[in-house]
Amino acid sequence: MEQNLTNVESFGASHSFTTRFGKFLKQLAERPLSLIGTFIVVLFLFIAVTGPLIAPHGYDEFMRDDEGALMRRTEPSLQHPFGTDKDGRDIFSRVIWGTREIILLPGIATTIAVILGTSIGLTVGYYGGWFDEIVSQLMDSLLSIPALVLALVMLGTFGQSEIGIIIVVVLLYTPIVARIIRSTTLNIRTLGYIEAAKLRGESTPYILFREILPGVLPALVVEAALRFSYAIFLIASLGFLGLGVPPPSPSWGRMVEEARGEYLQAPWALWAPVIAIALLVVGVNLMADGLRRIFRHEIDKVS
Amino acid sequence: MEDAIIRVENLFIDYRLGKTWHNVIHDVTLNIRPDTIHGLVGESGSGKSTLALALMRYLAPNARIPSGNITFDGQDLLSKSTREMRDIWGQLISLVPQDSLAALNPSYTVGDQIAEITRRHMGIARRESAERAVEMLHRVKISDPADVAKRYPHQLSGGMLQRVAIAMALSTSPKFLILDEPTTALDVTTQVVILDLFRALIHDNHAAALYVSHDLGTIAQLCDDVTVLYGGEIMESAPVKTLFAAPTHPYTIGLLRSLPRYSEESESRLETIAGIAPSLANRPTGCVFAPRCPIANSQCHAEKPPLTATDDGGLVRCWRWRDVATEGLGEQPKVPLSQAVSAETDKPLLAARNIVKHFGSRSVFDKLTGQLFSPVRAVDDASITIRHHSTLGLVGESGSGKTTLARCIVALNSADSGEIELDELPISNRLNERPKTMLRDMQMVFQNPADTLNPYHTVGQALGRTLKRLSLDALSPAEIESRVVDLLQSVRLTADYAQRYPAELSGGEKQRVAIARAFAADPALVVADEPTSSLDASVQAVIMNLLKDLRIEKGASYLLISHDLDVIAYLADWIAVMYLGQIVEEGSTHAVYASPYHPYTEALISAIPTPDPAIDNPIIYLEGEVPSAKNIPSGCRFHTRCPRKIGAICETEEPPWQDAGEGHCIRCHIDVAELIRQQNSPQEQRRGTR
Amino acid sequence: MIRYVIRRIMLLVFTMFITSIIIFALTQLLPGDIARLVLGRDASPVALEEFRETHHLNDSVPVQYANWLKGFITGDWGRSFTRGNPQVRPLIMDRLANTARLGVMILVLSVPLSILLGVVAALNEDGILDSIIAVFSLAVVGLPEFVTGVVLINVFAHQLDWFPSVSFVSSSYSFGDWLRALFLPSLTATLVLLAYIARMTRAGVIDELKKPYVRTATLKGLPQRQIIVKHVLRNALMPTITVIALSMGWLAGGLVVIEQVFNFPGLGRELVDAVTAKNTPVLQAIVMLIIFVYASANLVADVMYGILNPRIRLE
Amino acid sequence: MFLNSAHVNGKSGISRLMFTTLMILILFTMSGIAAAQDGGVLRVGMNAPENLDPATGSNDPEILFNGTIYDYLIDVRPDNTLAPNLASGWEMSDDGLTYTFALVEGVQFHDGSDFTAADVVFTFERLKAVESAALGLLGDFEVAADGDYTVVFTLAGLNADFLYGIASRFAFILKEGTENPGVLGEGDDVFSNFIGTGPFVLAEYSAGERAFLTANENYWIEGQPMLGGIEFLFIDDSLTQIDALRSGAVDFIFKLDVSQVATLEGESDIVITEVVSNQHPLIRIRSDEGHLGEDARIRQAFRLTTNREELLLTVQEGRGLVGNNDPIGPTYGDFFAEIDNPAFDSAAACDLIQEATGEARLGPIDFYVDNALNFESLAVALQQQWSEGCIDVNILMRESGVYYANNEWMEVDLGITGWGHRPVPQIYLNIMVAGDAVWNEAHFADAEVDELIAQASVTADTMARAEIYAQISTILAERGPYVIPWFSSLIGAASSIVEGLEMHPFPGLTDFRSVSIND
Repeated sequence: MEQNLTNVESFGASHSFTTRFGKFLKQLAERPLSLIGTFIVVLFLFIAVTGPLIAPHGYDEFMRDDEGALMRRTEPSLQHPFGTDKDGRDIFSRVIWGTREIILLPGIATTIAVILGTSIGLTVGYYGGWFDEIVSQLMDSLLSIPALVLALVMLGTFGQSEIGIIIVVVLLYTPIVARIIRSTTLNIRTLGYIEAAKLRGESTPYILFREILPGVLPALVVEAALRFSYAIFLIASLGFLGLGVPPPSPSWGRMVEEARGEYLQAPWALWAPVIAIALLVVGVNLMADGLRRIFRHEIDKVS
Repeated sequence: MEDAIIRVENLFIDYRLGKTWHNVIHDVTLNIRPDTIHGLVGESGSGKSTLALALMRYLAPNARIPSGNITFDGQDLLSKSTREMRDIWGQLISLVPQDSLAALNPSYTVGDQIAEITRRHMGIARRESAERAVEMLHRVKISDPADVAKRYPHQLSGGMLQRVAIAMALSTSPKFLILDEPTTALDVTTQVVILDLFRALIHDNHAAALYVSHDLGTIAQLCDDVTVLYGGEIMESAPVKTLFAAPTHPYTIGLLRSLPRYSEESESRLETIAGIAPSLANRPTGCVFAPRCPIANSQCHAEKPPLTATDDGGLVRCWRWRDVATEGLGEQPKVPLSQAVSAETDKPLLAARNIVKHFGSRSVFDKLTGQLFSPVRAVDDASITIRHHSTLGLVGESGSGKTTLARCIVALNSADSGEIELDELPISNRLNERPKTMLRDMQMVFQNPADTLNPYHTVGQALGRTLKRLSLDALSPAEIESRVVDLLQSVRLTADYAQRYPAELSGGEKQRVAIARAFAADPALVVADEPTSSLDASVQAVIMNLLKDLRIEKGASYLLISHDLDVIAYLADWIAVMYLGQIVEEGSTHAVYASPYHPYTEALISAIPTPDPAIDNPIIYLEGEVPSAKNIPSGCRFHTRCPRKIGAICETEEPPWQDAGEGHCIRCHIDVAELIRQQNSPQEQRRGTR
Repeated sequence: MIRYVIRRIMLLVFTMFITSIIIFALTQLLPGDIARLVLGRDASPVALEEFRETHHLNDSVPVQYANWLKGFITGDWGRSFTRGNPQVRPLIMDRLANTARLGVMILVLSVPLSILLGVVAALNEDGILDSIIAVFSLAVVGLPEFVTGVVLINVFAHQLDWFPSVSFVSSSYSFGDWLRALFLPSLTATLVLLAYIARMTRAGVIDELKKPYVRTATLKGLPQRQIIVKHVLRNALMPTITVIALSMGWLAGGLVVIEQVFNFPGLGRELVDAVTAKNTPVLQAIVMLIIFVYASANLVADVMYGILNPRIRLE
Repeated sequence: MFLNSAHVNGKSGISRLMFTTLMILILFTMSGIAAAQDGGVLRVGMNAPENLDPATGSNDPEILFNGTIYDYLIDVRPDNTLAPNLASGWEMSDDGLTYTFALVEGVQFHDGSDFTAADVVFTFERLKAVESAALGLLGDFEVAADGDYTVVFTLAGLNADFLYGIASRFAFILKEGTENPGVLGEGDDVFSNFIGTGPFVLAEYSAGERAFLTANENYWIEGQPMLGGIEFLFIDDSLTQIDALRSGAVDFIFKLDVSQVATLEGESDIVITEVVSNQHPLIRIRSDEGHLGEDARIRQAFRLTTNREELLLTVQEGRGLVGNNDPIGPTYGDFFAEIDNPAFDSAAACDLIQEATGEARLGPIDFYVDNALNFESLAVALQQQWSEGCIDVNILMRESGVYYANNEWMEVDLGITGWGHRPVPQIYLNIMVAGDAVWNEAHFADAEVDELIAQASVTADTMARAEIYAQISTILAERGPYVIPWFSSLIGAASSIVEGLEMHPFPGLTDFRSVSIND
């Protein structure tokens, strides 16, 4: 019976890209939570892109009252919706500007990690053998170093910079992505259509990227969303530990670290970045969960 | 009829998909008497498993029974709560599941799992129930029951697990058994043993049984009555002998006719049933079979026929059953097959000699620690020859190495040693060392239609790419397009299929596209690995006809791999039988089929269930299991199971090739003449008779 | 099985070896002169030179590494560069003991609760309870520890004043004080783990419930409770065990942030200190230890998995 | 269990009760320590000391830790005056080149051995051997024992600050023959390198975690120490230190971040002490050839566009005194010359920039900031102020260790360096301002200033010296390389049960001998 059921409502894996995308949006919309998550992510993306237009002030701009005195630790008001911090900067503007970093850095890092990991995973999974054994072992070795440990040592080495943070995240997540792609590739490479491609003498890159990659994509999309959320997590944590991007750039993690010493005088300075991080992470998680639900059938087929 | 143990009246079952309910079982009425085995036959999607489980009042969470009755032993099952059913399940009604490995809990021993059911229903102590489990295993003819009881499911073979499943089902002496495709995953030589066991045990217990299967052959051999299900409706229900002898429903007739059978006159086509099974979403308003029925009239399309009693005591759901009974369906127009076999047949197209392929490489770690290692000897010195314009059928049970041999030939696996010659020119064992012309000359059709096409490429892309890669001359996009259409037509598909994605195709259509792809660049040899094994009977016939047609049209040769001797016999003109990595017998189809000299081939052919209860061939039962390819017996590989083993020589020396004439060769220590004598002795005739 | 364990141990040693080289190389790249880092900016050249001499920092890097490796294998893990130059091994073991206390508390809090949540959610798949648990875990699982930690401190330490916000160790602590001090950091980690383990358990139970053997058990007429407890959980919890073991590994290395937030003198905080102070002997030892704990936890998970899972056990 | 439970803050009785009932099993047994004397234990929360060598360990936690174990010959009082300690008295020869110290008799080290002149000679020889920073004020000298209880120092040249050198924070009196002061030993001898004559004896030490010292029962000053013991709890995070004090886990913390002081102000059982000091952030512009501040006009522009009053009021929350252009701050009383800072005038700064460079704006310049205290906020605020004065900077936060260890602080063009309090202003001039000073981070070389510094070092008369300092201040205000936004107040906080605690402007020198706990 099962076969018939899936025939009636066969999921994905067909049709042109646009219809697939439309279907995808429809499926996403079917679960309110996934929709909320996606909405949150899109909202933050929008804020990240249009940040300078939305933010009423610069992230390092000092607020002064009419007499020219610095407005330090002023409570949230219409003028400063999230209040000001101990240095007299508008927290609302800082949170908005900070969106850029927290979206951009994990975004770039995740993208690189996903591209690298996919390439490695595809190649290793496709060739197998001792090559696979050695690369996988190295990856496993790398993975057995806890993330923050590696981040601490690496950032100590590279110094605190955007590039350093990106390198750390890429180093941490490439093996994870590679591992997932490798196992999916291992399953796909024995399928009939791959063998058919071999029998017509296709080159390895063609087989990897035209034949295998599309099958890996659903798993990849879900994994990328997940990695993105973990990267946000990690980069915010690094900011908190003081290893993030140097000031005065408005890193949410650093804002939490700075404000937690002020919780009695200026609780708003703590809550704004905390809620922003929480909201974004929850949003990405909900979206990733939605993606997983949508692609579940296609992923199950190859894993 | 009055004494029926289970009585189903006008049963409907719906499934919910999304927010709508779809009817899957439609107005089913069924009675099963004690001490009989009732067959339920249908193609995939016919609802037979749903129906079978519904008889236990067991439904999927998204299913409902809107109307109908199920009475078991006078009790109305549908009014019972699940809690109440738990006293009936396992005690009065038991299930023998399809895949016993999955159906048993991997974390408990089989003894535990059998004992559990007697403890639950017979209220006996743990120890006693364990003893009883061993006794049950003994009853299902397991030679070392106490030991097997302590094993975990994954440690047992498929045949063994099926015995465990039946032991479990019978341990409470239920009144009614449901056997859900219990032998589908088994090899024929094992299947025949298990079926025999089922029959004996069910009759010993005086139980009633419902035997669900897609295989008319096993139904014919096992059942007393049979019901044919199509699209969730009963098409026909009758005693087995009646149904096979005089089917009254056009679907039953079509189904029986579409089965491949060995016949002397091999250049014929199978009859097929047009179209595909209806999907749930759009069930025809009239007769559910009408869209595919060759004799459907307007009434058939408009009105649903009632289930009518026939003169033979059967039931049939057809407006025109009387016409069928008197006139038959009429023959399908025979498409003449062009005179195919050309004069060249003696010249080998492909010769593979002494192919060896062992699997399981040692890991770096193993090498470091110098771990002893025994490889899987999948192909162990096998040679075959395929002539021009001919079909070589390679037959063997699972694990015989037939697929690996074929893959070595197309170089999807590189043979460890051995030579391959194409048109008498040696070619490399490695795919990347083979020039493009050779790639074009050898193409393959894969077993599983589900993954034979990339789900992300359209049919047109798949075919076009192959054309582009393998054609001799550079083709323009327009040329490719027109060639794609030609190819689709050659596999009887319309041009608009080029735009479709594999998910929009049925299994049979995918396989047709796969065949078109194999023929895209006019290959000399097409290797077809079980091309029909995952297809329903009616679809299988279509594909087999197609393969036969194309061979003639395109002038290619086939290497056809199958576990199904019927398929091989129908398509091939030369057969090679493989056992544990070696060819044990080969010869023309006619010769091998008519006189299988090798004891293994003999047993194999005898074990094929014939879809005709009237035929009662003697069966040769093989003992034990196929040995592991990691641990191949010395001497003759078949000696551990051979019913004709002559002594120590079989265990120590590799048997020689013997020629029985016209290229019919076997590999056996016994003289061909002696084998013929033994096979014809009267004692022999009795040995395996049911 | 034994062969498998030996193989795994060999891989572990290999991993530790490779990692030690990587870490050693990285510490060579860490900016700053170790001697000056330790002695401070008032240190004179003589003092700096003496420091380098005492700690063999003038040897070539390979020699330094070889010396370290020899010492590490023979149990002499060297002396810390700072803070009175204590022996590294007792120092690290002391920190490990503290982290282990925290870890035990975390596991005691999180494991039973999360398994319970997971099972309840699975049995109620797509029901209201399931949705509530799902939203809760999705909301909590990705929150950085410093966010949950800071919020918890704010609520439980500052507003309600139920628990101390700092959990440094004092010799005057009674067992009750310990529990109190460990509570908030444990709760922080628990929130992360809870959601994670519960999700895994839920997925495991749902997967198992769909397997044919559950149908077999049902159709044997077994009571629902027996089916869930004896048949389903036995198989469903196997992946959960792996997750729990893995999270023990995570605890060993992942408590950096929590230890920082709560100023807990565990391995994680020592690690941050060692990195900033370029305290190579301590850094190396901690990283080795963390990898060892992490990999051992993995190994234990696999062995336990094998013991519980006859399919693997007998291969 | 030496600690009486009343010390643990009793506020959270309910939860305590809740958890005591949860005591199902005893996981750990705390090692008991010999019962403490009367007077209780003072628990001090501070950053972990990194370098325990008395001759080189220089920051507050290091000095504070060693100060409990060792004694000085001469103490520096919180008001920067000198007081006899192990040296009961001293005499200077008429030529000012020989100092003779009389030592207190009957003093014993923790291991029972007697304190003699040999120990003093050992100590000061060692300071020379390791080139301790103490030499900055000691200058060139020879030291010799004259009998068991007299020590004679012979100076190579005149040195008006020599006694401050003897009182240097590095000059802890060690026991003769101590091999590796500050290095933990093995087994029973674990504290054999921590033998002093000080008021407390090291009993337990756990690196980076805690240290416990018991009162020295044989301390040479009768009735001291009043405490039964001291427990140092090493907490690197300043916020956590505050939390610890609030929750009653420690009794005393110091060097609070100004922005966090308010957190404690409402607490009735916490006493906040604020001490004015000469500690200051030093903004220095490298002024040798080819560098940013080569042109005096550029240096002046920085001064003009730095609004010290606002920085003090905002970033420093008003806790301190307005800064100036040289390290001689108002805490030095007579030595401090009140020279008016130029008024904040960003337009004038822009003009100077235009004049000096021909460009409208200067920069962007890399601005290296020691990541300490509130320097990050300071840098951010400076970035704003300077921007008005046509100077653009990029802030580069540097971990203190890295910044100093890499010698970056000596190299960069523009940076903020933290300078702690010193008992006499001369030391800043000697080590930072003079052209050939070791830490002339600004690479400022001015013959006139150098001459004045040399003159001051041999001028013993206070008023004469103040006159010289005033000249130096005037020159530096005109063309110096420094901007000092403020001189910090140092803030400490103690539980109200602590009595007799007077925090030193260099908090590491805080004297615990007469501190007691009063429940």
